[in-house]
Amino acid sequence: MSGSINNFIILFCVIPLAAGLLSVPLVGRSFPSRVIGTLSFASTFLLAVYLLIQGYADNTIYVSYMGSWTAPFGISVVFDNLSGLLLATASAVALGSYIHSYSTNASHIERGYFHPLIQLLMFGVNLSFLTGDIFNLFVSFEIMLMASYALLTIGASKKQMSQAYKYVMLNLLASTIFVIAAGMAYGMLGTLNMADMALIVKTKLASGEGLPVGFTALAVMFLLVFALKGAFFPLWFWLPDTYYTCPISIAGLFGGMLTKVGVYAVVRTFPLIFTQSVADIASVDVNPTRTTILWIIAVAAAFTMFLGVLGAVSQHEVRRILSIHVISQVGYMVFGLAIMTGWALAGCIFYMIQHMVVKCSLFLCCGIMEKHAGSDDLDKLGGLLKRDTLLGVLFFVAAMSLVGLPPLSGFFGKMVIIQEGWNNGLWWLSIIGLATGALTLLSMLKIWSYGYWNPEPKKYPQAAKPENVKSSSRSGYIGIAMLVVLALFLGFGANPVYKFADRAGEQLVSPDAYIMAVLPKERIKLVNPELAAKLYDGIGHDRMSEPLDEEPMIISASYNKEVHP
Amino acid sequence: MISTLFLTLIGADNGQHASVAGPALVEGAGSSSRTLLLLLAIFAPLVTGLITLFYPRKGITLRVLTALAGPVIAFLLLLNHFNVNGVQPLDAGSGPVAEISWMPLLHLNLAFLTDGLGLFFALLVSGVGALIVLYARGYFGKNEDDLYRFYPTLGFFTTAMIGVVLSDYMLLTLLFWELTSISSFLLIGWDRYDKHAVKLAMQAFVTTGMGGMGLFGGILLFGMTTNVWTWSEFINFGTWWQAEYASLAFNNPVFWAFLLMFFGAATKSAQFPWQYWLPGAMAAPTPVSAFLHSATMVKAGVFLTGRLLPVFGGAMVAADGLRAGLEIWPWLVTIIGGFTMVLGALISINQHDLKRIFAYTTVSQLGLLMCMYGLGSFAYEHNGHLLQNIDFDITQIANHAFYKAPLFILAGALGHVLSRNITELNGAIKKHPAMCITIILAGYGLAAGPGTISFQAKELFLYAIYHLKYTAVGNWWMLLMAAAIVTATCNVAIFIRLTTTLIGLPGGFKADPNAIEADHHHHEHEHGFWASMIWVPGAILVSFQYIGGFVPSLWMRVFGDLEVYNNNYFAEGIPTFWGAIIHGIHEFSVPLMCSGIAIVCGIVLGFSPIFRGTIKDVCDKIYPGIYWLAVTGGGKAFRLIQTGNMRHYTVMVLIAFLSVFYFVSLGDSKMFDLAVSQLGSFNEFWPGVFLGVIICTTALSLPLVSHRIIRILLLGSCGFTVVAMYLVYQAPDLALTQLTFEIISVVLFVLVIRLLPRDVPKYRPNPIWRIALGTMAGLAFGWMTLVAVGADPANKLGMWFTMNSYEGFVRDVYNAGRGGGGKNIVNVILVDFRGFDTLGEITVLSLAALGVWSLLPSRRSRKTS
Amino acid sequence: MTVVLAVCVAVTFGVSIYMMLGRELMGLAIGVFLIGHAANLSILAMSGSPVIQHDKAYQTAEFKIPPVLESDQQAKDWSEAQLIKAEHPEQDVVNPLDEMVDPLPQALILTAIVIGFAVMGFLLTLIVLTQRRAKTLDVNELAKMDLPTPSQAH
Amino acid sequence: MTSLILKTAMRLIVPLTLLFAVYMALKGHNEPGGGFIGGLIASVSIALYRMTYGAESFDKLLPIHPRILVFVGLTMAFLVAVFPLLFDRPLLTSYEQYLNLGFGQTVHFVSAAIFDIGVLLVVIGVSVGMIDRLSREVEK
Repeated sequence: MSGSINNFIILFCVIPLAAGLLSVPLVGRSFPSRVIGTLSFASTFLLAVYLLIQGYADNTIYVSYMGSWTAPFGISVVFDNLSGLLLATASAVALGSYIHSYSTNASHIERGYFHPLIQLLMFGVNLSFLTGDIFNLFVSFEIMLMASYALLTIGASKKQMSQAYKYVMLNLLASTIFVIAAGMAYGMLGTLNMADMALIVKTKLASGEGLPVGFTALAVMFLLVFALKGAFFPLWFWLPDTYYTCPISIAGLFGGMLTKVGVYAVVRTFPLIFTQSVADIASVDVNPTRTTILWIIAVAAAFTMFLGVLGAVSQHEVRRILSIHVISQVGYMVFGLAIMTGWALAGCIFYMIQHMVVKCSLFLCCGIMEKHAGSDDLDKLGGLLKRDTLLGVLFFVAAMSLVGLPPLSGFFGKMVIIQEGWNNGLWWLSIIGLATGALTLLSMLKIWSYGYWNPEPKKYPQAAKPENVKSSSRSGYIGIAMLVVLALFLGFGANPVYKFADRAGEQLVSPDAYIMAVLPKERIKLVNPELAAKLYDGIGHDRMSEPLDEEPMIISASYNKEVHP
Repeated sequence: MISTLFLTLIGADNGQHASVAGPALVEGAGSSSRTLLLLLAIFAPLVTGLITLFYPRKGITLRVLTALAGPVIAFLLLLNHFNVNGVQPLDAGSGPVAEISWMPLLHLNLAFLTDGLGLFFALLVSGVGALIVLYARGYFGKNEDDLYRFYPTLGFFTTAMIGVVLSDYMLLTLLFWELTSISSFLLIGWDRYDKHAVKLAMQAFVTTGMGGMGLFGGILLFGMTTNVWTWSEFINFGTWWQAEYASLAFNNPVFWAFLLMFFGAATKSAQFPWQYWLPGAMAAPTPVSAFLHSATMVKAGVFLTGRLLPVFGGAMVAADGLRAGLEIWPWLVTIIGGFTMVLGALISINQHDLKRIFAYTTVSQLGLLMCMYGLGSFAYEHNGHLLQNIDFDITQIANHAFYKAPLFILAGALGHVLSRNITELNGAIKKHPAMCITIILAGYGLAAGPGTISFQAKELFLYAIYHLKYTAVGNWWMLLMAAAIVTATCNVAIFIRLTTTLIGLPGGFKADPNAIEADHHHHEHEHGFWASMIWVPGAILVSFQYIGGFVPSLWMRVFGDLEVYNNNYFAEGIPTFWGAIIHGIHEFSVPLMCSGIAIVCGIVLGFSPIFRGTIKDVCDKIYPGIYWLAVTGGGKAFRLIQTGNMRHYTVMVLIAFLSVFYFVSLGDSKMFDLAVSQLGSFNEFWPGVFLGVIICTTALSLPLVSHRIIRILLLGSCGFTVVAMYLVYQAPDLALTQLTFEIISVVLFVLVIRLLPRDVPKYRPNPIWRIALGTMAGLAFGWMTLVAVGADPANKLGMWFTMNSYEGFVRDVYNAGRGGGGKNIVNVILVDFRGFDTLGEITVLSLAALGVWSLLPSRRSRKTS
Repeated sequence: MTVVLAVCVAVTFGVSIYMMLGRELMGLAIGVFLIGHAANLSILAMSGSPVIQHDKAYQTAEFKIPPVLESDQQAKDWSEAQLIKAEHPEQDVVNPLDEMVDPLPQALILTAIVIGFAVMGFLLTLIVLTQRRAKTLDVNELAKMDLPTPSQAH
Repeated sequence: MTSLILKTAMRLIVPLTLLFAVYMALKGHNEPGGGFIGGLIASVSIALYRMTYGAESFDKLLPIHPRILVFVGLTMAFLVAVFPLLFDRPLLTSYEQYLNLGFGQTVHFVSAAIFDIGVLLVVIGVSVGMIDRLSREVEK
């Protein structure tokens, strides 16, 4: 059963790539492009949900080896609970903002390769969620970033052009350091495959040889790269200055999704490789890299949460409030990372998911608010609840989800993280997290009070008639409503989602399952015979049916070559 | 198959996570149906409220009746539950709770605790809620829009409040707790075009929201520490508690959990210094003030304190005597409560707006209730028995609801027909006798006059204070007693002034020309049944005062069974007025005497000319202060680093990275040694060294020149030297690629330079910090390069690629002898082994081109399309 | 050789950081271009020295072969040697990477070069457009544009 | 730039370099070369041609928008990559065959070659497209 699924997990990349390719010759024709794009996102969403449930039921990690070259030599693509959750959410968010864009995109944006760019962006994002190879992660980041540069500057307005270079420059710096770090990782460990790196690190820790010299410094380099993309404390600067400039559906997609890719990269690589737990290695007490890095992350988390929300609460333009808020919420995820137990990672993952959905829907609401008022400045907004009650309800639900009032989704994300913070001696972070929650409430109430409750300002008459706005942004409401419903599901149905997140967290902190799923038995045996014996002694764990003692001859993941003269 | 999958998805694999612990699941059909009924009782008001949304706006009567049905159904169901099942006892062994599994992983299931406290509150909320539905009809008149919006929100609140008091899971309590905050916010900001009201709504929500965060943290901390997630377990944990947490010092998490929870309770119940939000909440329509901000929601904090008292306050009576609670409880809760009590009373007498007067007396009364629970933590010896210093707490709470809600209801009614400003109400009894008589009767309850249940309640409180002298407090009890007397004096004085003003007696207020604005709500007056609803609910509620006062046995039949603590001062039940006096004569009752003093002083104060102006509470500045600090101060702090200037960002990113990097690396002497050991290979190959020198020289001279073309040429020559370096490193493919890319890049650069203006202003180079950062960064990466190369692992992937590039390594265990079919290994890696990277790479290339064409829309493409 | 490369990495990286801290966007672009060289050289260093170390004297520099197989047999010989080593770990056999430079870093660099070129092309166009819209390439001037204005109301 | 000698030379150089580029691309599997290098060499020569002769002659040389080149190249690479999925093989699984041409000659066909051609087209399309676009701006 699972054998046939394995190779198809790459569809998450193939579908957006195909859709992007198809919409290149269709540039300028909106309708067919939109159909193709919508189908693409909807199908990846459904596929992700299906595979997630199937994989959970089978307790399987799906792996596909690109070009049939077995890990660690080729590039392997891995679909586990973490990838699945994020793929599903990313597709849903993309779908929501894409549908929303029908009603907010100007025609010159559509002509400016909007459709292929957004499809290829999703190709990059999906690939970074899937890939099991550190250099391929770099490539997928580059795909994502290149698409995001182009989308950020699409339309080339003065506002965009005077800010976009910051995003491009800082990300370029980070990308360069990423590629250097990937090269150095190869130099230090001799491999690029994440599972293989994890295995080698584990072996080195267990054998008493110790980690390679400079490993912590290498981890710091990777942390810098991912933290910059994820907008951690003091690396977030590009975010507030650029996200508010681009067309709103793109801002929604970016605000919801892009920083999360950086956080994802930390979630994926750090527990697996750099800050591997030594809990299951009897001979070692502590992983020195882990101790150092977790402290660094903890300090970053405190500042990210608190300064982010202070920045947000002081703004008076909705887009700026929302984009700076991204930082503060990333802080909660970083908090989860700083604890790095399985359950905390589950909380971090859940928080990521719900934040993607909620933040994107808030941005999209902002799009329709702007249509009403012609501006996103709170001084110029007002009376929206009366003008557009539906929007008010959607916004309120989304805003309260963001604040984390129970039983909405943010609550359950925050809850586990704060709980684990108490449990692991990071009480000061928990306190900051709680204070941040109160300030988040303040900032959301600010938008609500000024934008929705207060009367329309007399100095600034609202730009559009409510009927016109409503009739011209039907798809906008559909996009928002989809995401809000999803957010409500994440709140009321937090338990089933947490089951996946919990499994994902467990897989992350004890990477044996991941290693075993990705690497062939022989590789594990070659690098770490004891581990191989331990793993393959267990009953029912053996992914391959051959007993270990047999002469290793022909082991290929899923394909034996037959054509050769 | 899908359905199977779905079942697996949401199916009950409880206890799958290691840290899941909870009471056992459903215990039998009877109890689970009980849970369902309670669930129905909780959600009935919300459901009926939502149903009214679907009615046509004109259908007012139907709307009222439907909205009324919700709390009535809830009330009847709860009453039935009470009659059939009685009160759930709180001692150990009351059995597991029937629960409906919702989020077992997160310790949040649907289970309910129907002990006396919870059941009492639930009955109170649903009962008063029903009356408020009627009152709202009278208050809003025929205003369709207001009623259309009001009932759903009211139903939402009623549901949330019943949920708070009945939930067994702590987190479920929190969930409903926050919902009460939301509904309170929506109701305070009811008049949403009034910017002031909106601000006050925000103030209330943010303050209680802060408290909610505290409660949230406290519950999580407590749950994490003790693995107790339900109130029933919490209360039953006495013995275990004693053993495990005997020393409850500052370093104990439970201590901090209590503080956080109490912070939540204190903000919600408007304790000092958070009392400012409650008078602010009077911006809400009066039905809301009467219901949320006097009778029910503000008591959520008191309720929570009552929940915590048995364990944290040590008031749990067990067979082997009293348990020790947290040492801080008696001091913290009593002092905060007592201070709030006296502060609220002193401010209340200095107000003119009826709603503000009653709001501050509510603050005062909430302080009293809090103080009562604080006192409940003390134990004293009496006739050889160790007794808890608390009695009939339910009566205390109920009595407040039965005079304060009517006071608000009537204040709203008077504001409707006349004015809410007491200075404008002189002689109002002539115009509106029924309303005025009701408000005077309720006011008599406020004054705790003999004949009301309020009087007995006050006696109980004074007894509790008096008994402090048998405890460690000693003679300090007199201080608290003085505070209580001051509070009672103020209350009596308010009653006197209210009565004299309304009747028009001397001593009352005369119309004040500088009076504050009257109530904004002036609807057209109507007559008949619905119009009378503006005061009748108040009259119904106030009647309980006098029933309790004159027929305590009847009161006891209703509330006696609900009482949690009822065995200390008046073992035989609440005495009548005369009973209390006789009780006092028997053993020289100091409390009764104090009561008398308060009444006398109150009458004197009531007629006296002092304290007749209006004052403002200092604490009103707290929220604006927090707001200013967060918005202005926070904004400034944020602006300090978010300057908008790219150079600052780069500097900060680099400083962040370099400081962490050097912090990590300089502590690691091995990194230094490894780098030094690499230096030995310096003289390997001189042409390489020569090329290196050229690369460095061209790079270093780049910053020195400012002419653009020369810069490009230097850059190009640096690139070409790198090409040569690739050749030295035996990389022909790289050299070719770099060479051609170098050419194309130079062409691009030249083209772009021609597109830019020629005259570039000269900037001051301010080189020192740039050089410093550049040097540090360069050193870091050079060093790391040496270190990374020095690691030199035994098994590199590159080895495998060399062996498998052309023909498969036949006996290779990994790959079944399949090869890449090419001799140029780099190319085979690119298009085959790591072909996926290349696919991504050409995608990046295409994206760059798309980006360029998107930035510079091509004229030609427009022609063709 | 590694030292030479490390020095080159340090210098090019440092200079490009210096350039990136400048005020003019075109200078920043030059910094970006240069930093690509730093990255490539750093990865190149990971393939080890290209010179075979026969003895300590380094009298004659004998290069390793470039990663292009000379004959079919070459790879087979290496494979056989590795198999022998797998069975007899104590035996000293030829490691292919002792004779040939490591091809993987080269492939990585190739990818990095191409991606760097793509980004460079986009960045240059971006700079042109920035100049056209904002009428300046001065970072300090650009920073002043579109800062949030102080609110009148709150 | 537009000297006569250069123009004449370009007439010779461009076809030759294009041929050389294709040669480099095709032999890349066994000797230094490959799609990238081939594409780049072709781009350099086309770019030189573009700069020597200007926009109009360039339009004649390349009568399509470069985005078509990019599209075709990427599609080729994509199809080669996706093809194995139809047979339940992982993406990009390569396929090789020794084709017998009849008179004793065999050709070693590798599916990666098509992939390489796709790379070549993308590289040409992108670099020529960028240079052409910017040149037009300069000439405007």
